Amino acid sequence: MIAKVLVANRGEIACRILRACQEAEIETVAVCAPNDLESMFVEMADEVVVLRGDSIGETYLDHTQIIQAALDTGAHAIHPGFGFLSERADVARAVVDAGLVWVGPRAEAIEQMGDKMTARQTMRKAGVPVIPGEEVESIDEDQAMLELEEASTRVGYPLLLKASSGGGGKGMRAVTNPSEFHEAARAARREAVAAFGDGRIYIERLLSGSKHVEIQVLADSHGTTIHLGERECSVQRRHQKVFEEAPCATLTPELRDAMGDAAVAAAEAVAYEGAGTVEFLLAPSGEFFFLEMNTRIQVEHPVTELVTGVDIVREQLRIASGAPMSCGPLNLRGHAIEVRLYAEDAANNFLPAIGPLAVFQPPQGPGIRLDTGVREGDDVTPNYDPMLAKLIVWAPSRVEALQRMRRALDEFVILGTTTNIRFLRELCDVQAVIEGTTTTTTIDDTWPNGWQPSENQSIEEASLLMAAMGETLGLHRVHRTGGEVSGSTGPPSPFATLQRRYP
Amino acid sequence: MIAKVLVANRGEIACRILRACQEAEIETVAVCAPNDLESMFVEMADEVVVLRGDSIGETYLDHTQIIQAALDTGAHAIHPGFGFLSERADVARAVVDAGLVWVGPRAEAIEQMGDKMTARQTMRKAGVPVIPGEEVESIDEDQAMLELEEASTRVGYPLLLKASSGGGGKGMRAVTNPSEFHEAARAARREAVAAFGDGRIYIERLLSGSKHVEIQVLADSHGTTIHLGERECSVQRRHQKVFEEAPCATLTPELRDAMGDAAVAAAEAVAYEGAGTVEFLLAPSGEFFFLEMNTRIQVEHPVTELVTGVDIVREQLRIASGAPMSCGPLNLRGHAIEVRLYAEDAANNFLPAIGPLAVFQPPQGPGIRLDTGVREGDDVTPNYDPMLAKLIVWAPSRVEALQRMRRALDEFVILGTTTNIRFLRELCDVQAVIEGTTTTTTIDDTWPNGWQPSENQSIEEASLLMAAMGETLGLHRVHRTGGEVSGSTGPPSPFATLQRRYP
Amino acid sequence: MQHTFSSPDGPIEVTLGKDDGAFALAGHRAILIGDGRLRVTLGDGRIMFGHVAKVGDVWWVALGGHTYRWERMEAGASAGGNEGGLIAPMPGKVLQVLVKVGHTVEAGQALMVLEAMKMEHRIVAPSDGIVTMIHFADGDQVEQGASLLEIEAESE
Amino acid sequence: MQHTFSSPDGPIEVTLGKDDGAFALAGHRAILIGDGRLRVTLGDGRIMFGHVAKVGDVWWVALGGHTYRWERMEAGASAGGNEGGLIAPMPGKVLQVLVKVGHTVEAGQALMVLEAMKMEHRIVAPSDGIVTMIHFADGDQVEQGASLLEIEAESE
Repeated sequence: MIAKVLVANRGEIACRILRACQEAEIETVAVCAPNDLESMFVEMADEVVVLRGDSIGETYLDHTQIIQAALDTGAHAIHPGFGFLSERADVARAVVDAGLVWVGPRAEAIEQMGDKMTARQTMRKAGVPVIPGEEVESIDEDQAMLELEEASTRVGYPLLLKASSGGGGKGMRAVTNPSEFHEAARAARREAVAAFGDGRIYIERLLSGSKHVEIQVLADSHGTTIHLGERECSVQRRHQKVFEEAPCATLTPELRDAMGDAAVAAAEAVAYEGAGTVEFLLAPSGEFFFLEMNTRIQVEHPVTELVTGVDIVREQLRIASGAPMSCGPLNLRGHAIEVRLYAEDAANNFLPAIGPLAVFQPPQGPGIRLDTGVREGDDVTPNYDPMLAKLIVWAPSRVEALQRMRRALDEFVILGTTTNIRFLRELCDVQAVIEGTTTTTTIDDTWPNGWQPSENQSIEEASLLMAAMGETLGLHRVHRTGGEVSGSTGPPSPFATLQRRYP
Repeated sequence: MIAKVLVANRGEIACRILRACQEAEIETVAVCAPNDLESMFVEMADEVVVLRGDSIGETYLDHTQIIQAALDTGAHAIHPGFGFLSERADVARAVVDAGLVWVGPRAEAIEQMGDKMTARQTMRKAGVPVIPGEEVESIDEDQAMLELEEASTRVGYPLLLKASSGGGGKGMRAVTNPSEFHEAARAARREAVAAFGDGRIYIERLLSGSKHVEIQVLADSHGTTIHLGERECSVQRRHQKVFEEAPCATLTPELRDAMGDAAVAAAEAVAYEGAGTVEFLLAPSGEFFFLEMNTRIQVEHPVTELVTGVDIVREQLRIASGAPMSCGPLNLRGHAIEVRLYAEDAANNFLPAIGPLAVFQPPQGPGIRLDTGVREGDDVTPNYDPMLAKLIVWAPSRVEALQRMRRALDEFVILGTTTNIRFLRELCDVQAVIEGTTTTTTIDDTWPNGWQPSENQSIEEASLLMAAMGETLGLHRVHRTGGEVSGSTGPPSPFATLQRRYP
Repeated sequence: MQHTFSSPDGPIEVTLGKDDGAFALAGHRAILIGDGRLRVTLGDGRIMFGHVAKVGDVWWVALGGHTYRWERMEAGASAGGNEGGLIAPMPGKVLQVLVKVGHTVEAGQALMVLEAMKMEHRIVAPSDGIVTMIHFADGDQVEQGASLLEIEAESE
Repeated sequence: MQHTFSSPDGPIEVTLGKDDGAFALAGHRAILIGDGRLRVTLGDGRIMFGHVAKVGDVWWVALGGHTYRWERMEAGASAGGNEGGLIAPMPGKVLQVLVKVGHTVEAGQALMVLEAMKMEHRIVAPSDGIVTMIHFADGDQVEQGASLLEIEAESE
């Protein structure tokens, strides 16, 4: 039995896990960096250990200090959340070696999935499709070209030529037609040799117009491995997901079964235990290919929770304690959408923003869930990730979920820090989002020159009226500050008394 | 098509309906009494009509004024919410006569269910069980006694003797054993004659230890009538529900089918259209009896929405516009609990309380829904119902839902007005609530001498420390007030200009 | 830093101490961390976070799922002249006066029925005693805070 | 009741009017209804509710799903000396300076790469011009608000 859990994370995911523990009647320990002492997640824990150190490396990434904190406070288990230590096999091993439970898969499973080439091979063996690709190592020009042409027919078109030791686009060539292959391959090799002194070329199928579709899996120590359906997370900016939904609008039940089976096979191939996510690229052809497996809870897990009715974090705790999972058969219902609210200036190249949350008023009402680690009065600092909150909606249908998301974003008021709320709101009106035909390039395709908010002259004028009224009426809404501990009415008495005078 | 709806209500249910309209892309009109102009629901509507008058009778109950407001603003339909005009057949008829749509059942259905004796007869005819009972009208003492004894054997024991023209408990006698019947009946008749000059006695089966179980029904104009399962609302104080859940913890699927079929039969018997609730008493024997039908949306509808995945208010709008309902087959999932937060002093005979909501911080996170019509800074006044909010949780199982409700209530902070939060929190620890064996007398049985909060000396002492610190540090948290419109920097210019100076 | 708060049992005098930067009382410690938010370390070591807000003369405190209401009294003031007086808790109408002057009443006995917010509320005797004054009759409107009737404790 | 706010296009002077108890501007009217909450009647008759909050010299305004940021300027002040200056939007580290003094740049061209919050951010030219000053080099730490480099518009 796990009676006490240390949460080795911060912000909204720490709050999420702490609430799950509280509901499960498990005691909690939070760890925090000195600059996080006033953060919301700290208030939710039964105990707090303040980590020594200034940087993230010295605090949230210092597993030695964190394991010691767990031992000192008598915690039985460590939940790593996501990011930070969550995919560190060495840490998972150190936790277990210290006699504690790691709320996550075994270190070996993390390792097998963490190395991308190993993972690719493991998946191939398990019969899970990977993106077709081959490396050609020959140095001799003619020999290399021969091998490249042979490989290209096996990989299929369109394809991508990449310098094996490359990066930054150098040596990369997209080829859509076999007739262009020869010239493109020669050019790619030339560039690769010039840039890296290494002519090795990797040929990979080019999957343009693909969707990012991932399958949530759960596996317990009693031999049960299930999947909880898919999430679509195609809408990305610089590989950063911003809009996630479940189910995928275009997935057929047959394809869901096939991808679900593949994900379960992937998990079973590494004897997975706990919650994990198998990410796939879903090509327009309906073919899907393994990308990677995330061996932890994921940011976008709430959309799966809302459509399946499974409390994934609670199941993680159950599985870690050795109990069987409590989920019944997959029962998908309705549609869920999550957007990630960032403190960032979407109109200015999505530059992170900082400032006080002078007003932070989330929307309310049916079908809305907010996972956040901040509250009105907090300061957004540059110390950590600028994600303020995840706003998640559920509705009986996709159309209604999108309508609800629009309503929720319109209700959300944040003042004092620039956020991407308006960007998210206008994203809900993009044709591909409305139709469910989003791909990994939807944001770039929609706003090739960067996003700018739609203009509304009346509302802008009225906002000037409001600002001027604020100034005229002196509506200096107090930006709340912590205040000083020192008293203002003379030095306090050293004798503290509580005296009840009853008549 | 309904493109614009007037919401003839206030508070949280007005907010609920206005949000549903907004999501459905329907324009909205709110009506409000002058003292409600700053209430939250007013802010949610596209247009507001301020009703003339001071009392509720002159404003929210003045259907002539409200229908005129709908005509003046070009609204196509009126949604009455619950309470106020919602079960007034004459108003439903007047709305339709004015060429508007009434979002609710036809006036005839309201009438047939509104008169309790008519409803009882209609239900009997439809084969829906009603509480067994008979009236004995004979004046002659011996004849009456004979008929009473005969009736008693048909009604069954335990039974209740009531003066037909009585009230306030006069002439009422509970009889558990046939041997006691004769004397009790004579006494009841004596009291009835003495008190009301009318010796008619009504014999009804006494259903002690019963649960209040109600079935949500939906019927559209295309001939489809379905039920959405049950809600249990046994936990009541003075016939006021405070804790509602779905499903009922002790209902078998067979009984659910039987009660659901009875509820659908009840609705079909009056050619019902829209959302309605058929209330039953469920006796410990497993027998159930029709109590009444509420011909409107109900306060506790969210628990059904959470377990069935149906947006009942959205379906009301669909049905009113003549469209078929959009729900598929009944798919019950997990467990939902609602508690009603009142501004009241639970420790002092549940006396309503008033005051400012100096702090109003609802809980957040997974599985929580808050339906409210107030926000921080609002004043709770004695003008309207003291219900502040409905807090609703959903979780995969009943045990987890109760755990989540405890967590949510612990997170909820309201300062400035006395509320029943602590009472609700301690209610979650009552054995009958934990076991799901609540009945309509659970609150009285648990706290026969009234509820008092559990004491906790440490926390009480610490609260004195905190109050004293507040005083010492001058933490005069501003109770926000509306402020005056008058400017502070001299008389304003009559010329309003907006001038942009570009360099 | 001495403050007096009223309680149903009489005034409570509080003298705050200071302990390593925190305020202290009866073994508990607290520091201010935000707008009306405090971190409290109870005498048994448990850490809790609570809220305070002042409305009029009353400090409202939320801590550990409990809410307290502490009315500040001027230091040294008596508990006030309300002993035995029964105060209207909210504006409303007197529906029924159930006792007469001179009646002996028991603690918990209903004295008056008020109607407010469309509900009936019973005003009950806080202790055994004799009714000495009744300030309102059936049908009267009462303001919040009005003294409704007075009870004198029987000689002890 | 004249106020000046800065905007990317230059200062905006606002003179409030008063209309039947409400403040008015450009056909729109507004009244204060709560703590930083205002009821706005747009020129076309639509009613909206919005929020304002002041942080430093900036008025933040939320209305109709849009958020605006209006920095208050002393009345009559010029737009400030920042024309052509590029300001660090947040504390961070200069990863790479992509231009040199004397370079001709086009609007939108990347000038510098900053690292902040574990992400890279490009500082781009707001207009065509010539780089006249560069205040930091690769690897330098910069404070929020620091002037990074300066661009002079080409003669028009």
